[in-house]
Amino acid sequence: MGTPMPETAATQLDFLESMLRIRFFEEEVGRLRAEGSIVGSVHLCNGQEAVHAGACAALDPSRDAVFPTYRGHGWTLACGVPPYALFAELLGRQTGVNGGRGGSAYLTAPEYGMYGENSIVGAGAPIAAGAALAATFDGSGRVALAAFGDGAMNQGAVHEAMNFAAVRDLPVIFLVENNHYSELTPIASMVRGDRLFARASAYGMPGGRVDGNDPAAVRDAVAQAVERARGGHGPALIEAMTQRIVGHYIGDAQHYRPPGELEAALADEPIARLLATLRETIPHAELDALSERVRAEIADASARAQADPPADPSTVLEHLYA
Amino acid sequence: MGTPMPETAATQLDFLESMLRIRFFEEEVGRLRAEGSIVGSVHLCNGQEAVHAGACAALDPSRDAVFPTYRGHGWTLACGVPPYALFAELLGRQTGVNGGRGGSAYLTAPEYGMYGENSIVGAGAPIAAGAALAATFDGSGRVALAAFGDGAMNQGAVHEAMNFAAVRDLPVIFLVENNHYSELTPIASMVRGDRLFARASAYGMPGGRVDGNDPAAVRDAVAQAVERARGGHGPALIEAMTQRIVGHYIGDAQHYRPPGELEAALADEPIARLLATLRETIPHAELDALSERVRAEIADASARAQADPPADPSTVLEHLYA
Amino acid sequence: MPETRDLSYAEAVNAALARALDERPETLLFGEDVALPGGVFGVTKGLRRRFGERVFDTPISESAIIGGAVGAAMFGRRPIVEIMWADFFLVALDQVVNQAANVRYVSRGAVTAPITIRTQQGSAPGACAQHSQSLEAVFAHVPGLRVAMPATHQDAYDLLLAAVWCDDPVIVIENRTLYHTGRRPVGVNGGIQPAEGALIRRPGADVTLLTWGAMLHAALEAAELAAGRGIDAEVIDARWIRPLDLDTVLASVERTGRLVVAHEAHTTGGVGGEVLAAVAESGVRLRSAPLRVGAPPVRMPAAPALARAVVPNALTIADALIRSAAGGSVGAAAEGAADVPRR
Amino acid sequence: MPETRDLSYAEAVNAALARALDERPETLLFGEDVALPGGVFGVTKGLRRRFGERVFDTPISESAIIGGAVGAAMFGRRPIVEIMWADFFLVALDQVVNQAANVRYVSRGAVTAPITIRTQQGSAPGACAQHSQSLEAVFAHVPGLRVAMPATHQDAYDLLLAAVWCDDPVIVIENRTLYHTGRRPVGVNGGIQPAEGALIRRPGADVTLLTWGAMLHAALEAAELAAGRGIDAEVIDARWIRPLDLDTVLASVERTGRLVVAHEAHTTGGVGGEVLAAVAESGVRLRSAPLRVGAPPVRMPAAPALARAVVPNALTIADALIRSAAGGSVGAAAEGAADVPRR
Ligand SMILES: Cc1ncc(C[n+]2csc(CCOP(=O)(O)OP(=O)(O)O)c2C)c(N)n1
Ligand SMILES: Cc1ncc(C[n+]2csc(CCOP(=O)(O)OP(=O)(O)O)c2C)c(N)n1
Ligand SMILES: [Mg+2]
Ligand SMILES: [Mg+2]
Repeated sequence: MGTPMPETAATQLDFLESMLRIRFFEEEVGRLRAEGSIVGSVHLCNGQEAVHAGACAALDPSRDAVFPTYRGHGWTLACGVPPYALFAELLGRQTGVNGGRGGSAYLTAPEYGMYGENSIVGAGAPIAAGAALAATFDGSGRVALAAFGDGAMNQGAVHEAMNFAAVRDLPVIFLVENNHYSELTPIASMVRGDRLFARASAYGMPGGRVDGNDPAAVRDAVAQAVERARGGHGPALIEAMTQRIVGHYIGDAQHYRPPGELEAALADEPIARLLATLRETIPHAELDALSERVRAEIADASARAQADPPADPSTVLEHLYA
Repeated sequence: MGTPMPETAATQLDFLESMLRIRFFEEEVGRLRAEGSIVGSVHLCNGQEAVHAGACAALDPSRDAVFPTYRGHGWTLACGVPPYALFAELLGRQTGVNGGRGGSAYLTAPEYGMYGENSIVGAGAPIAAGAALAATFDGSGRVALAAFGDGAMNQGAVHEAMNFAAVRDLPVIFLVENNHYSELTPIASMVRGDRLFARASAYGMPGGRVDGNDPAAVRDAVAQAVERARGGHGPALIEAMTQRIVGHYIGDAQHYRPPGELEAALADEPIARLLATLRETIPHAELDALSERVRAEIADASARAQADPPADPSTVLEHLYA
Repeated sequence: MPETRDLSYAEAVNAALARALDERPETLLFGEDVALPGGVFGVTKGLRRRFGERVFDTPISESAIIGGAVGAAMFGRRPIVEIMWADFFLVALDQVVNQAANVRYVSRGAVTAPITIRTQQGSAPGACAQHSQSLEAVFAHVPGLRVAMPATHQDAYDLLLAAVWCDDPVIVIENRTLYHTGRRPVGVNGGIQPAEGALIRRPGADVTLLTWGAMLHAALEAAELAAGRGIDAEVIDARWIRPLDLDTVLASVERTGRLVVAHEAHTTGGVGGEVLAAVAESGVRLRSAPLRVGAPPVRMPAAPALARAVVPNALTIADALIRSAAGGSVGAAAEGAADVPRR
Repeated sequence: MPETRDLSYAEAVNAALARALDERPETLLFGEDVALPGGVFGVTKGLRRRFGERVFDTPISESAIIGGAVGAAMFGRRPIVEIMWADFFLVALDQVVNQAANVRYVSRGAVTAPITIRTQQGSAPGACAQHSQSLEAVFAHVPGLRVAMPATHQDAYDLLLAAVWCDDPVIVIENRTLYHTGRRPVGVNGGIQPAEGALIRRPGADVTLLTWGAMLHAALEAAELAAGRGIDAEVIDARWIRPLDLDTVLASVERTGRLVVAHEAHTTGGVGGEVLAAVAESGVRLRSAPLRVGAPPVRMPAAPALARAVVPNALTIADALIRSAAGGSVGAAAEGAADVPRR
């Protein structure tokens, strides 16, 4: 992939801001879930923010389409959805991006290029291939990005989507967020050979691995795949290595993680890592101010969303059919 | 795979007999279907007999289990099912291996290690993996063999079965009969890169290609995989290259085959090829006698089956539940 | 310009596809063997040649086919895909139920999935248990889907076009035993119908006989057989299984006071149950117990002698009509109900 | 030795699994996260430690899980597998319907597939449309399958063991909202029950209220509410959806003359329809039109305020009981039928 250019401070600060927005959002969600304001199963993405911030920096929000999973708050924010509308959705408010119909695990925000979380493991991959298929007819130049976990690589639909995309040269990127676990089970025990990206060759498409805790590295890998795809050269598989530094769902005690693993992950998590770099060149006060600004933005968004009325049951039967 | 030992004449005659039995059987089925004695969709395996004869020669009929597809008459005969019982099944007779319940495309003969055709593309692969799973608990040393076509490689269930088998070291062999077509569509247009066996590496299992028109080569490849599997070293993927020299189903006019292809296939089909070799060393009269004996066996089996009574509708509701 | 052409059922489907591809540039047609080979039943013949890359063959990957259609539809395409046999839906039902059916509802109409999935189903002599099922009840239970079952040459044309024009995900269930049953006059190029509505195929005064799909032809035959016994059956073709046109059924039952529902699917849990339930709920007073005619609890056997014993036909339907007409007021034990072992 | 233990619903399932693994060496237990982690709901905790390699985790590959179970069962194992949510069956329904259900029938008993598939389903606050469906009607339409829906702690134990001991493929549909609702006395180590049979949970004279699964608790509450209005409802817990114990239902309806069926699944095409149909076919004379209570045609919304508006509860069931009791003889229009938009 060549030697990466040194990043400008502005870019790095953009990454930092984007990742902080996600992190603070997730922390607030954790709080709201703990106090019972948000209910149901919630999957936070803490530790994986560099994937979302990096990948979205390589996409064109005016035409590209992202298809994440239930662990999709980070993707949703990185696509540009206002935290307020996302909080409102998670809180089941009428003002949520889907008026409360989607919830944490199945929301969609097409105006922002976020074409839907998916709570069925792997199911977004064929749909993203379909979005790419449309692009081969509509002249939009759209690239679709399907994001899913390491565990999803063992789901039949993902296999079918990859072969289908490869054989039709569809402009779609399959991005595996390898956080080493599928729910409570290590991916290493569910595959023989853990180089998931190497499966790309089975489909005759390029595959590669990238440091998923480095937003610039993710951006570059995705940008390269986007260029290929937009040029009509078909799909690619990118495996972004990362760690979630929280449970699979809120409440998961993570007993299955070996001692020391979480500590190591925390030492290498993308925000701490980027902050450490930036502190070498940028005044700490500036970084602190950025952080405070984002924190305040999130607090304000949460407060506003909480003040909104619950979803209106009188509308519940609408929009089932055209 | 080392240099193969020269085959003894006896072995080669066994292969010839086994392949002729299948060929004559299929020809008779074609006749019965044309005259309307057999009804429905029938998938003949003419041209692919070396795969069945070769593979079954490497299996232990007392404990191994074969899971073929709707194109399964060859496998059924190679497993040792009497042609009479198979004809009766295809003819919908009470005396058929399944009393007419299975028919041409979904019959089963467990007493012969033939654990069922499958008319859902790829669906036999997970079931074969399950048979192998049982072997890891029951001390039988059983190996399961799932046979399916080139097109089945793009079905999600096959992907899941291969990964499942690989990660659990299951004694199962995935045998692709690559006859270059999936129904009426060339496999070459449905995958990027047509080395299907190379997909094995995605699952961390060995994969290889073999001349599917050479029964000894198929036997050796399967024997090697059987040895590995029985030794607890897990599954393997074998791609046997062959051609069907008939339509996908009876009545398929094969307009989709490029000019010359069928002629080339006929020149290389396994029986013609083996006969040419054997004619160099074995008296023609002996070969002719063998051929006539098998032909008579088939004619007799067909006649007997046709004379049997149709399946008895008074039993039709039985055996749905225990 | 509306005109009439002599077409087989398969040709009527082909004509509808050609019209859709012609009039709506956003349509796509894909599936296994549908393009270059023209379909395993010859239904899509010539469309690839005529419409080029918008018609293409796919790998044997039903999840990719349906999921690909859903994704393409979200971006303005109008995919028409084929699942070769209804039985094969079962490897990819997620993409229909958990995906296509949800798109519009969850987004409140911001994204939609106007896909048409053509399939065919049912029993035919020699077909095995994995190629014989009638699965409309599975789809009919899913809010967000529409389900059509064209029984006639004309409906093979009309219902398919209604499906393609409709902005909802629609499953059109054809029947392979009808594809090549000879040519009939089919009105083409007329207006596009709404994606709903039953039709009375034979007016009658004594018993309402509701049916759909290929079973319509057995039902019409049964009505003639019953007529020979002085029973005048009204035969209604549901045409759309979801939404089910209960108004037409209820209006008929109100007139006849008797109801028989016949379908090829298994009786237990079949759509016939939905109809009997809706009629019971409506409070319409029946003069005899309603009856269902469907397949008993078996897997479909391949041998014709066996399949014949379990697939409903004109005789079993006529028998139900006769029993229905002979039955006393509700309250008398209906003999029919005991015929089929229930599991 | 029969004994009584204080167990939660989840612990009752766990106890049944432990007994099966203990008494039947041919049992296997596998699925996603069931072994080392002890299950995402903690239901299978401790079983891996106790039974070793017979309990193992699988990749996220539902077709491999169910297909693997079918194959292993054909060779004498007795696999108990988990599909974490009923919604996830839809990626692998082929292995249930086209495979497991056919094995015994086609081979005339020469091969069998005695598998037990545990799953759980239903709506819970915040759960999305892909994690909320009640799909029993899909399974209930498939000859060759048995389907259990344990509603009580005791049945969580008993029905699961009946399933494992049964030589047919059985789907046991639990409910995650019941798993951790406190401990109750559960009789363990008693005899294994047959895999069928409803139970009258509350005898009553005025209306028969049939229900199953978690909805039983709302139904019992509804019966109390109705009792306050002088209506004495008989609450029947179906327990087994296939085979459905119609004898018990018919005997009750003959006594009460009124029928309400309540389930969480969508009304249209749901199992309630089957029940109303079977009762109508039976010719039992009803004193008012039968009623169904189920979910209206929507996808399940995540927001609690929305979900509450569409999931049946004690109040909507009580309302149906009151309407049923108030209804005149059949023939009077039943108001209830108009409540739910029909598609
Ligand atoms: C088809 C299907 N099977 C199982 C599940 C339950 N499930 C939800 S998340 C998950 C683990 C997914 O792991 P991975 O793909 O690595 O993604 P991660 O959660 O780590 O982001 C499972 C098994 C599901 N939602 N869909
Ligand atoms: C899941 C599924 N999809 C589609 C079909 C229809 N179908 C039957 S055979 C076949 C082609 C299979 O090709 P291949 O795997 O190469 O096997 P071959 O017929 O060449 O032996 C197809 C598409 C099916 N039976 N099952
Ligand atoms: Mg993961
Ligand atoms: Mg092939």
